[in-house]
Amino acid sequence: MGDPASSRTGPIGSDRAVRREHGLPVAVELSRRRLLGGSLALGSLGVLSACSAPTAFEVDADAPPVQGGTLRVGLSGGSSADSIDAHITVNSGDSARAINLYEPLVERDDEYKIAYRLAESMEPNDDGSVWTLYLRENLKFSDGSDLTADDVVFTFERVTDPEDPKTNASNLATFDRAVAVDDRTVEVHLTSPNAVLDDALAQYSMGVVPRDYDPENPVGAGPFKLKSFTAGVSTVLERNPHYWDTAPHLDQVELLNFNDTDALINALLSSQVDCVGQIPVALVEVLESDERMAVLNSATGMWLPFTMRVDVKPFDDVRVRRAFRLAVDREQMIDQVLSGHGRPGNDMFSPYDPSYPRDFPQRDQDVAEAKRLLSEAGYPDGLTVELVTAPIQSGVVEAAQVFAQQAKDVGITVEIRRVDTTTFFGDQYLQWDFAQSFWYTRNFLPQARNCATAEAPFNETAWTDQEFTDLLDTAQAELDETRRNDLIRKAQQRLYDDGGYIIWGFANQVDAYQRYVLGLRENSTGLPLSGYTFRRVWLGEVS
Amino acid sequence: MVKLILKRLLVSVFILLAVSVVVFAATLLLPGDPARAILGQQATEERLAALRTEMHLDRSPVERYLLWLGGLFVGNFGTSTTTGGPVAGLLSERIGASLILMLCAAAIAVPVGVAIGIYSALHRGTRRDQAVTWSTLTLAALPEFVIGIVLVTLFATSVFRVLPAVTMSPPGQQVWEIPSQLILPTLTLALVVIPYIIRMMRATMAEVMDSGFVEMARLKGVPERQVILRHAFPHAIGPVAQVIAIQLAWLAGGVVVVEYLFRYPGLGQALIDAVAFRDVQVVQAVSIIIAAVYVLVNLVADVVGILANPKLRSAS
Amino acid sequence: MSTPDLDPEVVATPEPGAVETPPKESATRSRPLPARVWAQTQGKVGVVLTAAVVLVALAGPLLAPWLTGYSPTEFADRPFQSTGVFGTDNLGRSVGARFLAGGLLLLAYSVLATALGLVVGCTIGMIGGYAGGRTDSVIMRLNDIVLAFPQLVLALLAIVVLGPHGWVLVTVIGLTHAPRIARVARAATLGVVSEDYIRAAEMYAVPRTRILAREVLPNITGPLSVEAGLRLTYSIGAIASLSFLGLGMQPPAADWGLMINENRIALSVQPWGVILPVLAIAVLTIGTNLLADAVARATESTTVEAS
Amino acid sequence: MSGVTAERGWRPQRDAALSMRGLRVAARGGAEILHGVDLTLTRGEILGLVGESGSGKTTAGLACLGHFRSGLAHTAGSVRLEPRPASSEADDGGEGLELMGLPTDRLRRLRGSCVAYIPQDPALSLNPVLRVGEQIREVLDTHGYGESTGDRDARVEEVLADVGLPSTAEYRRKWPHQLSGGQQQRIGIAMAFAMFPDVLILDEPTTGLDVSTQSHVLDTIRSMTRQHDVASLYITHDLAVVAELADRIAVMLRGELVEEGTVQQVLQAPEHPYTRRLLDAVPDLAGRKVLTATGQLPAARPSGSDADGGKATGGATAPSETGPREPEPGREAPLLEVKHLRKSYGRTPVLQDVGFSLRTGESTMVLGESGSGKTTLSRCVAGLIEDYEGSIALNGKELAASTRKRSNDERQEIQYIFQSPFSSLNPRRSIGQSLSVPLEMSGKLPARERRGVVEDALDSVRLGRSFHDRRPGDLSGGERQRAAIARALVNAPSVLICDEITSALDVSVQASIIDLLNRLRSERGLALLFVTHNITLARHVADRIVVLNQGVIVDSGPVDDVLENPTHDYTRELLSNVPTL
Repeated sequence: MGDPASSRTGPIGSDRAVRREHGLPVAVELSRRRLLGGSLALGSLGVLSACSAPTAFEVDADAPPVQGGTLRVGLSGGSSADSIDAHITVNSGDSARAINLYEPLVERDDEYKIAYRLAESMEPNDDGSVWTLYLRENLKFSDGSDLTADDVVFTFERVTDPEDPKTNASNLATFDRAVAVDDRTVEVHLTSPNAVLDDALAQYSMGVVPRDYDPENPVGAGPFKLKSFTAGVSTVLERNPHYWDTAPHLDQVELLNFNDTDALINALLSSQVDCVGQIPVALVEVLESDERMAVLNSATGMWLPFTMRVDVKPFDDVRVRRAFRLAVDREQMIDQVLSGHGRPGNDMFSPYDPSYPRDFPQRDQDVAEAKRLLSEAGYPDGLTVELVTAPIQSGVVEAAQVFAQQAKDVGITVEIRRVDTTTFFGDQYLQWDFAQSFWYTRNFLPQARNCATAEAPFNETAWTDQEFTDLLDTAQAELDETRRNDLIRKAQQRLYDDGGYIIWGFANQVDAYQRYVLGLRENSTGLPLSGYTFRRVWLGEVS
Repeated sequence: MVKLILKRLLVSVFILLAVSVVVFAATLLLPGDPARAILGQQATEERLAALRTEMHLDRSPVERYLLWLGGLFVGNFGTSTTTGGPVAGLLSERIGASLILMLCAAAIAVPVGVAIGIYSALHRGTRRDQAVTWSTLTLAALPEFVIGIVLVTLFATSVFRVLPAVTMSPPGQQVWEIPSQLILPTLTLALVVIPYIIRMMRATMAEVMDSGFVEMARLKGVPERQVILRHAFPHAIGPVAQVIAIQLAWLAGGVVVVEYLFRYPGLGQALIDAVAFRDVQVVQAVSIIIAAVYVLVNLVADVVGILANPKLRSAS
Repeated sequence: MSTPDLDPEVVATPEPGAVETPPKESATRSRPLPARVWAQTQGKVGVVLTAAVVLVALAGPLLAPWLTGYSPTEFADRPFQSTGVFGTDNLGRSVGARFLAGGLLLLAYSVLATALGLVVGCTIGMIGGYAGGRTDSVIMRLNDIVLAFPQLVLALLAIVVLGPHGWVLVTVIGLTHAPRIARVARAATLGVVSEDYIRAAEMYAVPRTRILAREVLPNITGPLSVEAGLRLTYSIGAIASLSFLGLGMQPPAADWGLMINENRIALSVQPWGVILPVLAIAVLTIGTNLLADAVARATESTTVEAS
Repeated sequence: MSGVTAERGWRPQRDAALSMRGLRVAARGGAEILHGVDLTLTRGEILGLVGESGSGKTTAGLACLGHFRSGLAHTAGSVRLEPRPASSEADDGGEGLELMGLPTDRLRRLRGSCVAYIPQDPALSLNPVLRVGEQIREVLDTHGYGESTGDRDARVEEVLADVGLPSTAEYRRKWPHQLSGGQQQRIGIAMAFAMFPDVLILDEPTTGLDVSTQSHVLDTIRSMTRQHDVASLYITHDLAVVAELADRIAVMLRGELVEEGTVQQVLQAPEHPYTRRLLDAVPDLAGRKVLTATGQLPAARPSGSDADGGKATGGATAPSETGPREPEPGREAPLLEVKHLRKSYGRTPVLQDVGFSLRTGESTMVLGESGSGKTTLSRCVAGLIEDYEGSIALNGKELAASTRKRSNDERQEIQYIFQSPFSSLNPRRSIGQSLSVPLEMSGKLPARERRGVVEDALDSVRLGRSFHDRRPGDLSGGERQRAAIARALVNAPSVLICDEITSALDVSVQASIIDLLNRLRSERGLALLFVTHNITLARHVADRIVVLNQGVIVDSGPVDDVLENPTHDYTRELLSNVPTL
């Protein structure tokens, strides 16, 4: 991961820096479970709209997309540090801007597979130390100028600038240099082999920018271009006439910032916005009961773990860690914290990674075993721990409360200490003995690099197992997928048995929109509103 | 009179200075390093040191206070720990938005409160007066968020969906350019303030109507209308102006909850956000600004009181 | 007493100058304050409303599991369902149980804050009013400084520095009440200090503390009890407001203000989680306010009599 | 009593301007305030309506304007405005105009024009935020005086001149608070006369004014009423004032008219016992009568200071029997000696080089009008004012300024009684508690014995032991003042300072208190410092008199010397202005 980009001044404290690091999707095939859940959700939506009594309006969802109109999007979060820089994406709003203003070479599609965008194809050499990228024909920036291999080279150099590394620099730690072979061909040379470079490129903070890029007057190759921007308040985008792919349906997109979920929902209910990203899962029924509204419920790989530091008492004893993991009733967590909108976890991250170990036995609450382990560890009468929590993501504080309640059964008294996010990510971040965290969808290798090695920037559990790190290194250089997955699985076993994370589940991404908004699809990246791909959205005819 | 006003002005200045000391002292009590809070976990020592120097964190508390105070005078409120940008820029538009809200609320509350108060005082003991008394007692008891939630439920989300429940400022527009979204916050604030004005107006007016000179005016044969307008009302102005001032000053604090409830992009909202993120510089700035408004409004009220009283006015 | 012809008390007991008539039994002995409060409609309604909510707040925590079948922290169902009498809250706990358990802390903190404010405010107000001169102006200027902050802003400042702990809430709300109470106590003391019985006590060299305690304090209980009622109302409002802002009571505490904060998001589908606590807070504050008003009216009549 | 009065006294009834018949007024609670009052006001004549507080005289006076204060309501009887050829407003077919039940608007037009009112307290009755000229003009504007604004301005000037005030524009632009009490009251009079009313109601217009100011105001009233042939009702508690001003007197007692007649009839041959009692209670500058309110024990006046002393007989408490001392001026060392006393508030000197002495058993009256510094003087002696210059010595030993720094014994020796009995007792404590404070502080008696001493003191002021557990709120003003006196007695002092202790009381109560003080003096050999503004009390209470004017002693000596041969102009003027029966 190298030097993370947090040295830039600006983002909302260090929590923004953390979020930036977390929001990196990595390839995984679409799980069967998710497909099933997705179609169920779609089905129920259809039933709802079919059954609902004559409403104020009807929308013909099957009609061909309508051109024109302005989509008003409500976003939570945002501050005066909001950015329109292609390569500095801190919060959700920054991602939304980057995704729509700029175009990457490859991206993660709805099913979390690699999809080619500006690149037509890419391939590694035999040992994975040089990758060759081929661009599409006739690419243009939003100002009408041509997009060539030189621009791609500039983009690589800008992102990995050692003086000022950008958000995605940590994923390109092995980047050595990029060479424009011709107008449409670029060679990327790496310092060590990387079999999964395509994952590092499929990031929204990897949009290609022109050589004379000026973040103050941003020019990109995305479906929209910037019309106006007020940090922390609003952003207006308009259609990019030079977009290489199918032209977007919408004339304009307004991104409006709300600092409070409540306000966000009220804005939606009072039709001040057309769609909102990331609503609290508890509100799904509220919104579904409103015949004007529809809910987009996407399964993702986002996780909200409890973090136990494996190097301090009482968590330095693996029996205590196991007891804590067995104290959690995962189904109940999903029910109470996520209102059922999620999938249980098995103390393992990266569910979309092809290597995800589905055959590990599913852990569940086992009071007797947990008590036995605690007793063995020297706590026959249970123990009292302090759990530090903060509203770092919706559901986190709630999860702490539910856990405190469940842990009682095992004889663990959890004292909840709620702090504000700045304090949480302040001087003591990574020092909390027992706390919480959240991460978006990503694959196992980059995830582990971020949080589970001695060099990892966010090693919340103080996990510094050398054998584990060696396994990661070997796997990263292994081009053969089967052998790579075998190596990964060994690493996973270490984490599963002895790790400091309690990963109780993966939360769905739930968005809501007015039913006349069409073209939003379920998306597994963890980013709201179909991964912010507004190029596919149109406003249906209301009759 | 000028002397009196000057004296009052000096007192206000003194109070504001004292307030600034209190507010500044709050920072000193805080654990943690603002520079690190701004730069984040991964900041290098060099950058931290540079920022500390820039923020005068390496100076003594007294020096820091004086530098901070000096900054206030030129509109430099320090650096926000959450955004890393200047606090003044963060707040400048919000001050206007909050003022608009307060002024709207005052513009409704003052005439309505005064009118109902007078009406009630002139109809003392009647059923209508009692109705007024009971409603003011009830309304005055309710915390502002209770009133706000009831209004939102009634007019925005559940019963009638006629008014926006939250405030938005679409690109290029200021909040007040969309008057409909000012209605509910204004109404909430006004409803909180009105009962106090009514009660004070009623009590003062009732007292004045019982006074010797009002009786004398009646016994002189002065028509009732003139008794009220010429003899009674000018007397009620002084005390009521004080109460109105206190209430308007209260608005400076009351906007906090109301702005939070309606997500109105004002100072109060900024304050709550800053508290949630522990952004001390912003909390300091907003506290100072609100306190200044508070002190200023009280000063104006006292000056009005002095001007309304010929005894004080003619005092040399 | 400038127009004694009007005062019915005086009319009823004229002074004919016949000093030798046997001392008459008092016809004007005033009824005790509670009776005079109860005699008013405001007083009755206030007492009933306040008592109802206080009863719920005090007995609720004990009765909650028995009445609703759930403990306040137990999970009854998924969030915002209609399980049980009043459904579930944002974590799927019983709204009824949490409502019953949610008043105690609010009430206790408010009473403590008011008591703190009264003790501190009353002490400095009385000292200021009685000592006069420089002591008074110093005290009043200090007062003005605290008064220059809206209460909530000062509370927020304290919470930023010290964190949202119970003692911080009680202390900061209590101390921000103090100057306001001090003003009232001072004004009332000034009214009393000019009375000759204070001079008489001075003349007999009664220690000053005893003058304050015996001569002044009993004579300002009227305005003070009114102020206590008002301040209690405002304490409840302030603490509930802070909880509503998420800066007061902290999860997983069952608390009305916090309940509103947690559940208002689902106002339209599961309104009980908001309506119950809003109602309880409204009824409680209306009750205490009516009570304060009734006490004000009751003491006004005695002040007139005693002046 | 001029000849004019006698002539007008029997004017024919047809000149009546206002007649009140069987007027009953009740409080809304039910208690009746006026029980059927009959009054007739005759043109050119002043009717003095006399009564003590609570008698309902103000209520009757306001009824003449058809006005009842809030809480009061007219229940029966009539008030008629009799017709007058010259008056257009009241002209109602020669039948007169019944005020009771008249529509508000018509009443309003009568008020200020036909019937005018002069209130008790000018400071409260003038609107402080209106200039005085405007307040007079308002009457004219309201009733449409004259043809033009010029007429009205002219009338304002005229009426100001009539009441003896400057009629300059500058004066008219003054605020009420810039005028003295006497000037304020004259503005009130000017307002009343502005519209040439037929009937004038004066509600104690001189209460609260100094004697000399009172005298000037009374002169104004007298001349204005005569000049304009107005029927006046003069409401007062002060018989002496009525004697000087009125043509006829009506006496009210508890809402009933008990006696009415010409001044001579009522003052010289009172018929009703209450009237007689009232008259007996009025202090007399000549000191020829013995002050007694109820025909009880006559006051005992200490002998040896005054030629009339011999008349003070007929009591078991004759001074010769109980008085252990016969003060011999000049020989005995003074009990209390005040020398070169100076005190100022800010830059305003209040006392300038004041000195006098008081001997054991002697009574000295400190006489002064408001602002003379008499209360400051008495408080300095009592130790209630800490920063004076000069010395105050008790038994030759100089006292500390503050009572707190004086010794226990010194504190007990000097006792101070406050002016207002309504303020000097803590309403929240029982009489017994209040009275035992001095004992508590002197610490000489064990707690259980205190009650006995307090009860004895209550007995000696004739309140009785049953008052021990009662609270001040249950007591009348006179009773409270007795309790306050009892408090001063519990520690058996040698000097009693009485600061205006009767000024808040009705005359009859005043008489009984004076009587009590005199008895106590003779029983206990108390020295008395009697501070008052009321010179007529001099011969009733004092052996010596000290006249204080603006902080300076202008006259002092034995009472008779000073009263008969005043050396200073101020004393002379004071004496000449005192109204007497």
